[in-house]
Amino acid sequence: MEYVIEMNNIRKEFPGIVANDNITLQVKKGEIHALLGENGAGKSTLMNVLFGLYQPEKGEIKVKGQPVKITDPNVANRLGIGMVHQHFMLVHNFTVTENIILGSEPTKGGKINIKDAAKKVEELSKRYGLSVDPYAKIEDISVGMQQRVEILKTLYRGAEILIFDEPTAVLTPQEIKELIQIMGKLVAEGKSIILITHKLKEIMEVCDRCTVIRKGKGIGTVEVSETDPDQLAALMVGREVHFKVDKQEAQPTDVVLEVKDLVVIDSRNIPVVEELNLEVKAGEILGIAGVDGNGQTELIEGITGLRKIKSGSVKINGKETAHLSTRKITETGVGHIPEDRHKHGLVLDYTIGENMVLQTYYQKPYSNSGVLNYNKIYEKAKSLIEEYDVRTPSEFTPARALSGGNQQKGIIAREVDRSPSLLIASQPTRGLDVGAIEFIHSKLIEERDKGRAVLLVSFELDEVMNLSDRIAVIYEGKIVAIVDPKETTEQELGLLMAGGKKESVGVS
Amino acid sequence: ACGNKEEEQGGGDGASKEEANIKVGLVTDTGGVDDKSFNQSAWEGLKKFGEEFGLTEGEGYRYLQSEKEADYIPNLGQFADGGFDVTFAAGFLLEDAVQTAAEQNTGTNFALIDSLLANADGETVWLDNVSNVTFDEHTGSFLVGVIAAKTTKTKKVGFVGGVDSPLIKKFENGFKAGVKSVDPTIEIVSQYAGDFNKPENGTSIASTMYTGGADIIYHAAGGTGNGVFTEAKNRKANGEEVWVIGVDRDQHEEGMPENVTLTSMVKRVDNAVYEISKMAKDGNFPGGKETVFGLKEEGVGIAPTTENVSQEALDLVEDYKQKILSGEIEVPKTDEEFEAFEASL
Amino acid sequence: MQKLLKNQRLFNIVVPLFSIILGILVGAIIMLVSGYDPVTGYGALFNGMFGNPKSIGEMIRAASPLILAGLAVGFAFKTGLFNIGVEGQLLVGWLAAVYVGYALDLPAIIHVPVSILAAAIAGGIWGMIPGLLKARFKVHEVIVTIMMNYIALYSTADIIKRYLYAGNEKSFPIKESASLASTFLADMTNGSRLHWGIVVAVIVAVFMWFILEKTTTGYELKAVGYNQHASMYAGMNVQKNIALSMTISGAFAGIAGSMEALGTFQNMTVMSAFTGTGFDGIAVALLGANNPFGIILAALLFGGLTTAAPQMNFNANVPQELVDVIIALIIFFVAASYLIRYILTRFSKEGK
Amino acid sequence: MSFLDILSIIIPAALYTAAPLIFTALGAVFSEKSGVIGLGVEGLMVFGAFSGVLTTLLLEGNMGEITPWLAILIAAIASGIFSLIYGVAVISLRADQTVTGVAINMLAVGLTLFLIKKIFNKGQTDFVDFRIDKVDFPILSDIPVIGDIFFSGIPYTSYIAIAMAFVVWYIIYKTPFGLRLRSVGEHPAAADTMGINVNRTRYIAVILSGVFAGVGGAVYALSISGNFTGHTIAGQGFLAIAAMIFGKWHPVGAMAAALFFGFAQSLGITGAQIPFLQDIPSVFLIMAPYILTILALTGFVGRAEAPKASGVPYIKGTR
Ligand SMILES: Nc1ncnc2c1ncn2[C@@H]1O[C@H](COP(=O)(O)OP(=O)(O)OP(=O)(O)O)[C@@H](O)[C@H]1O
Ligand SMILES: Nc1ncnc2c1ncn2[C@@H]1O[C@H](COP(=O)(O)OP(=O)(O)OP(=O)(O)O)[C@@H](O)[C@H]1O
Ligand SMILES: [Mg+2]
Ligand SMILES: [Mg+2]
Repeated sequence: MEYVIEMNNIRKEFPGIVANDNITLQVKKGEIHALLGENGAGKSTLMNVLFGLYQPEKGEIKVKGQPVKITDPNVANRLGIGMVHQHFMLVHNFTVTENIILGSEPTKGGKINIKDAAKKVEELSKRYGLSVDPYAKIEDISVGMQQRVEILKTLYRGAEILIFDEPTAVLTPQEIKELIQIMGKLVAEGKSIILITHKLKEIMEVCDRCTVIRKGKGIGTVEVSETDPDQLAALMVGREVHFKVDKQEAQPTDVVLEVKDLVVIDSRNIPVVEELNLEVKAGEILGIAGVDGNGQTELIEGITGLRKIKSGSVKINGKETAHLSTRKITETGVGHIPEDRHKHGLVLDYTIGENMVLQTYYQKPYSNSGVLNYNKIYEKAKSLIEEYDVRTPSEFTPARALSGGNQQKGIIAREVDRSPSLLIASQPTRGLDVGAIEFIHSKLIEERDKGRAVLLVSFELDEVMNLSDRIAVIYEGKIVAIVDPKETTEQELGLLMAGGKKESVGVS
Repeated sequence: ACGNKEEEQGGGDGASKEEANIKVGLVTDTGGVDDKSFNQSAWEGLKKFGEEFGLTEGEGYRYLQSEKEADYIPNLGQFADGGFDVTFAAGFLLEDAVQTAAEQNTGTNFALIDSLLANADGETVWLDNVSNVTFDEHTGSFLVGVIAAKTTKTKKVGFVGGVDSPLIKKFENGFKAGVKSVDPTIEIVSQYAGDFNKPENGTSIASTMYTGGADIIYHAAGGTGNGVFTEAKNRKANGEEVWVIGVDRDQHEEGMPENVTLTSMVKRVDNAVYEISKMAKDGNFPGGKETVFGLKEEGVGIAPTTENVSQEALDLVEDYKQKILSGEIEVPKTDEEFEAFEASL
Repeated sequence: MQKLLKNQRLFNIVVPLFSIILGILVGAIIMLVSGYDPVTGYGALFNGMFGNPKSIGEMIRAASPLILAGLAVGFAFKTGLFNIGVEGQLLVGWLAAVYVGYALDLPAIIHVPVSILAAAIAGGIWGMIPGLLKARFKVHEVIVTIMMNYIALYSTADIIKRYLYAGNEKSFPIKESASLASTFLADMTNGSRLHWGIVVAVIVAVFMWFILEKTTTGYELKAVGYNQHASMYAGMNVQKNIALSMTISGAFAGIAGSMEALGTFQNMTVMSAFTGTGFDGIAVALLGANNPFGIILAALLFGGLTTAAPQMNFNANVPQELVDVIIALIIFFVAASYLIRYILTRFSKEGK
Repeated sequence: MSFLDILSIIIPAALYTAAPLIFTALGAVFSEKSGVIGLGVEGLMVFGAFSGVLTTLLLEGNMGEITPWLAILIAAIASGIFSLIYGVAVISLRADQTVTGVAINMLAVGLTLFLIKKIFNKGQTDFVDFRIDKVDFPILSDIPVIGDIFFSGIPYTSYIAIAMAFVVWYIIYKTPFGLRLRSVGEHPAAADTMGINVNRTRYIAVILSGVFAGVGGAVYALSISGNFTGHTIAGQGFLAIAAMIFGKWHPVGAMAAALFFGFAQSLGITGAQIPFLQDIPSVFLIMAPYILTILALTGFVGRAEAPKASGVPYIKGTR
């Protein structure tokens, strides 16, 4: 059998670390090939080698049987390799077309021929069912759309082999479904796809074969049809993983968070949370399910004081907090694991220790009449790092140097440790590997069992279904239904999230 | 300590010299000795003195350019420490520095050009080792004012000053008095650029004045005045008949090739430096007093290049010169004096 | 990791030292190429810096405002802001100190601090304006501070002319009681103009270190500089912190002005061009790695180089602009520390 | 003076003083659009003014009237080469751009003065004999009213500067090079994955900024100051940066802002002789351009966004 791509015995080092250690990856024509591994296992590195962004120290690459040297992305493009990066490589203030033609612009008399290019983009987009507006600006379109632009970029250059690096981490269930259809069309045309994902379900659903790497080393390649998620997870982590969260029945008591007729407007002055009502009780996890962009972000920002509230009331433990400052709200007993850990959760240039007191630095014992007590701060940090198993060289390491999963653990340690009566967790496991997810899930349940009210926002239906004691479905800024996870199905939820009303479901 | 050092060094140098046994120095302001104006003139005087009396440059006579205000005192001190007998300080900006340096180095003489010393209350003070050299800029300006009045066709002339200060006011009021003495109906516009180093402001001001009908501009504005020349040359190249009156040195060159320099009010800083140096050499250093260089001492006057000035005007200048020398006309320096002068016409 | 941390510290010292050496080397090459003798030139320069007590006194005197200007730039840098307006803040501080030093009648023990305080307030206000505009309207602080420099230049000149004019383009002098000048220090250094300002500068340096490294205010200021969103999330008042940072930075710059007012000059000249101290402050802050104590050392070096430059010209006839070139080169090499890192790692690798 | 008279003084003066600012601001636009902060343009202007004057002094004896034009070209090349020092530091050596900019400014002043002293043995050059003169534009200056205001007593360089703003706009927004330039300034990693050589693009941009700022400096020296001293370029580069930011990093916007500065400045100077402005203390007129700029930025211009990657050296593989 001839492989379209053969990466044999690839070794790639970074200062102090071997990111790829003798990894072999062979991709057949027309297949969807999964690449699986924990955070930091070396998946992106391997793909960057294939795409010419990094040069391997050792190993050979063959494309359609021919040995090649991929010295830069231009070479990769010429060989028909295209890559959709984990972190999008799009110029935010360019149009879709401009992003696609960048680097190989059609010209007429020295001037870019935008019209022709846009036409071509439109044709391509139609052919694969991508429906992208060639003249839209990137910053104005949704994340899902942006990803389609990334795909179009590779297709525009005639890619035969497409690399998708964690494409589904940022997508809504609906978008994921569409992406899978698109991948189907691409493969049907004879293209090959390498797919990186942490979601085993997706691998089972769409992939033909799967190569697993662990800590930079290749573990092996399996036929997806001959394996199951448990086996894959074990291969990847090197031990058994529990998917189903063990949890007792919730014992909800008093109402901790009460949101009444809340209206929040976004930066363009459009109401994105409209007359929203919500209650979370102590000892329960309320999951909010919804498609991205239905007001989840603004709801959380409104509750936590990061965004001005137009009208309505927010009560925490019976105390009105609607127009208080973020600090005052935090002090009433709110812990907040923010949606974007880099943007809100951490000061990346501070040490992990300094980040541990981001919410409490001004309080005793961390400071006394305005003077910081670093001994106490690092003492605390050290104990949190141990307790929450944050993998870091020391408490003096800059937060920037930690992997995403460990950064997230640090945030959770900080927020949970303050014993807030309300814990808000927004996308707490986005982009993390199964091991880290497992840990975070168990922590959330533990908090619930200690009698905290937990408000969970997630685009992962699995996560919401598994963790929540009640699920509130948000649609266009309103809670359209509250359902019991034990009595609902993904189909039903998906329908509600898409705005479909269901009479049998009561709105409280 | 200073005295000793001076003797040692002075003695050592004296042995190798045959002609004059003297060392003279010059501290410029931030302009430098080729500023086409004041500092340059002072340096020319010093060079003339040095060459005439067989001093070597760098040893017997030399200068130090100041980069910034804080350099004045160390630079003056540098010469004192180096055993120089007289150190010239070019310009009133060095007044405080000279006072401090002179008090610190009582064994050395300093000559401050263009200014007297004052104490905290603004009263004049005299130091025995400081000679104060001033010029009658107002009388020289009066004479170029006469030429301007005889030359203008539009009956309107302009004055551009660098910064609004008593010194520059002497130029302005002398000039205005000269113009008005010849023809009281001539209109005079004045403007200060606020800066000696902004040629583009000079250009803009001159442009405004010429467009407003003036055909002669007298500038006392250093580098800013170069902008006045630029504007005049541009206009002359386009066929307008406009003139500039230069200042401090004969600025004929600056007006070329369009030849826009009508005349210049020369201030012979070089003569003054030369004279004071000579007096010092002869043991008559005029310390502790003001030495004024006026028309009589040929300290001020009109430039030697007179090709653009009519004979009639030159004759009239000579008339007025005599009247000033004889005391018949007292040329105003300040705004008040000018007002009184104008009223008396 | 502990070793790496140590290495990092070491690097922070090695890089400036190496840069100074490289700067001096390139300066020597320039001298050679243009026909001067580097040995004589540097000899005269060195002599001008350390040759006698007076030159050392002058070096420290020149360093005092430079330290403060460097602290002003460094403080803003540390909190994520670029204060290019130190020059203007220094000018208004200078004027304020002269005014208070001239107009009030107080015993020296009060008069000096009050005059310095006035300078700090004036500079602080001048820094606060761009800070507020940035916080409130998101206006780029670089452009506003550049504009504020010019406004300071012209308005201080005008105010002196109007209200404080003593003739000959200068203001009235300050009263004896407000003066930082000291006959003791002057005598000790053979008649240099060394004054007590250096003590003020060192106190301010310690103050900056304390604020930034030891207080919750510093924690907030730096957090806001690094990540405004996270600061907001942590309940900090981002707008207040931006304005506060610029105010403190401006106050430092204002105090730099008071060094000139109460120390070196005892009055203020009607200025038509910038003093340059504010811009030199950027260089000083950089060479000192924005660290208060590094800034003191860097300012001493630059202060020494600039005061010795005329001496080099006088005694070795090398144009004093060479010193500006050397300073620029040193900054250049510090900024391009990657080069030094590269060279050093190469060396250490081959050494192994 | 009639209102039209006033206009025919102020507008030509504005065009005259704005030309160097426009050139330099355009240079800064190139640099910043590629993600390299343009703070060094002050020094590049100094170098341009220096080389322009030096060339003119050396060649004018033989070449006559065209010397200043030739000198501008040579200044462009010289500053382009000088800017490579900046380029190497900030692109290849990943130096802090702000600080290197400051260093370049100091280096340019020190080096040029050092050279002047070395070459002429004095602290400043002589005046050039042949300048870029103010001229009445043929034919157009004869149009009534408009001719006096817009086409009389203005050097050709002012028109060239304005035309150049549109050329630069075309290059940056309509050509492949421009698209690549902007992508490198906004998201260098994205550009890299599209096969664009980020560092090479930035080098080109920095050299272009040197070329334009060099022209700006030379135009200033050869049309306004006429010689070169340590004070010839004193802050014009910073004003050009201000114009660029004011113009929201857009070439035509930068040009408009530079013209606005020129206008405010000439209003400040001419104001002293305009009847209804005469009573305002001149210091307010002199400060007007700076105050107006701050007000404009605060009030009605709206927020400008710098290119996203501005100031960040590009190192492959980081994000
Ligand atoms: N540019 C780089 N410089 C240094 N080390 C790097 C670099 N990029 C990656 N690494 C290291 O290489 C290892 C592999 O990283 P890589 O990004 O390939 O992981 P990954 O498998 O894609 O992880 P994730 O699932 O989080 O995306 C990491 O441990 C990291 O420390
Ligand atoms: N340029 C780099 N230099 C050093 N380490 C790097 C670099 N880039 C990435 N890393 C390291 O690679 C590891 C994994 O990186 P990565 O950011 O992919 O993790 P992640 O868990 O996927 O986080 P994210 O949520 O940001 O995707 C981390 O240890 C990170 O510190
Ligand atoms: Mg990855
Ligand atoms: Mg990741």
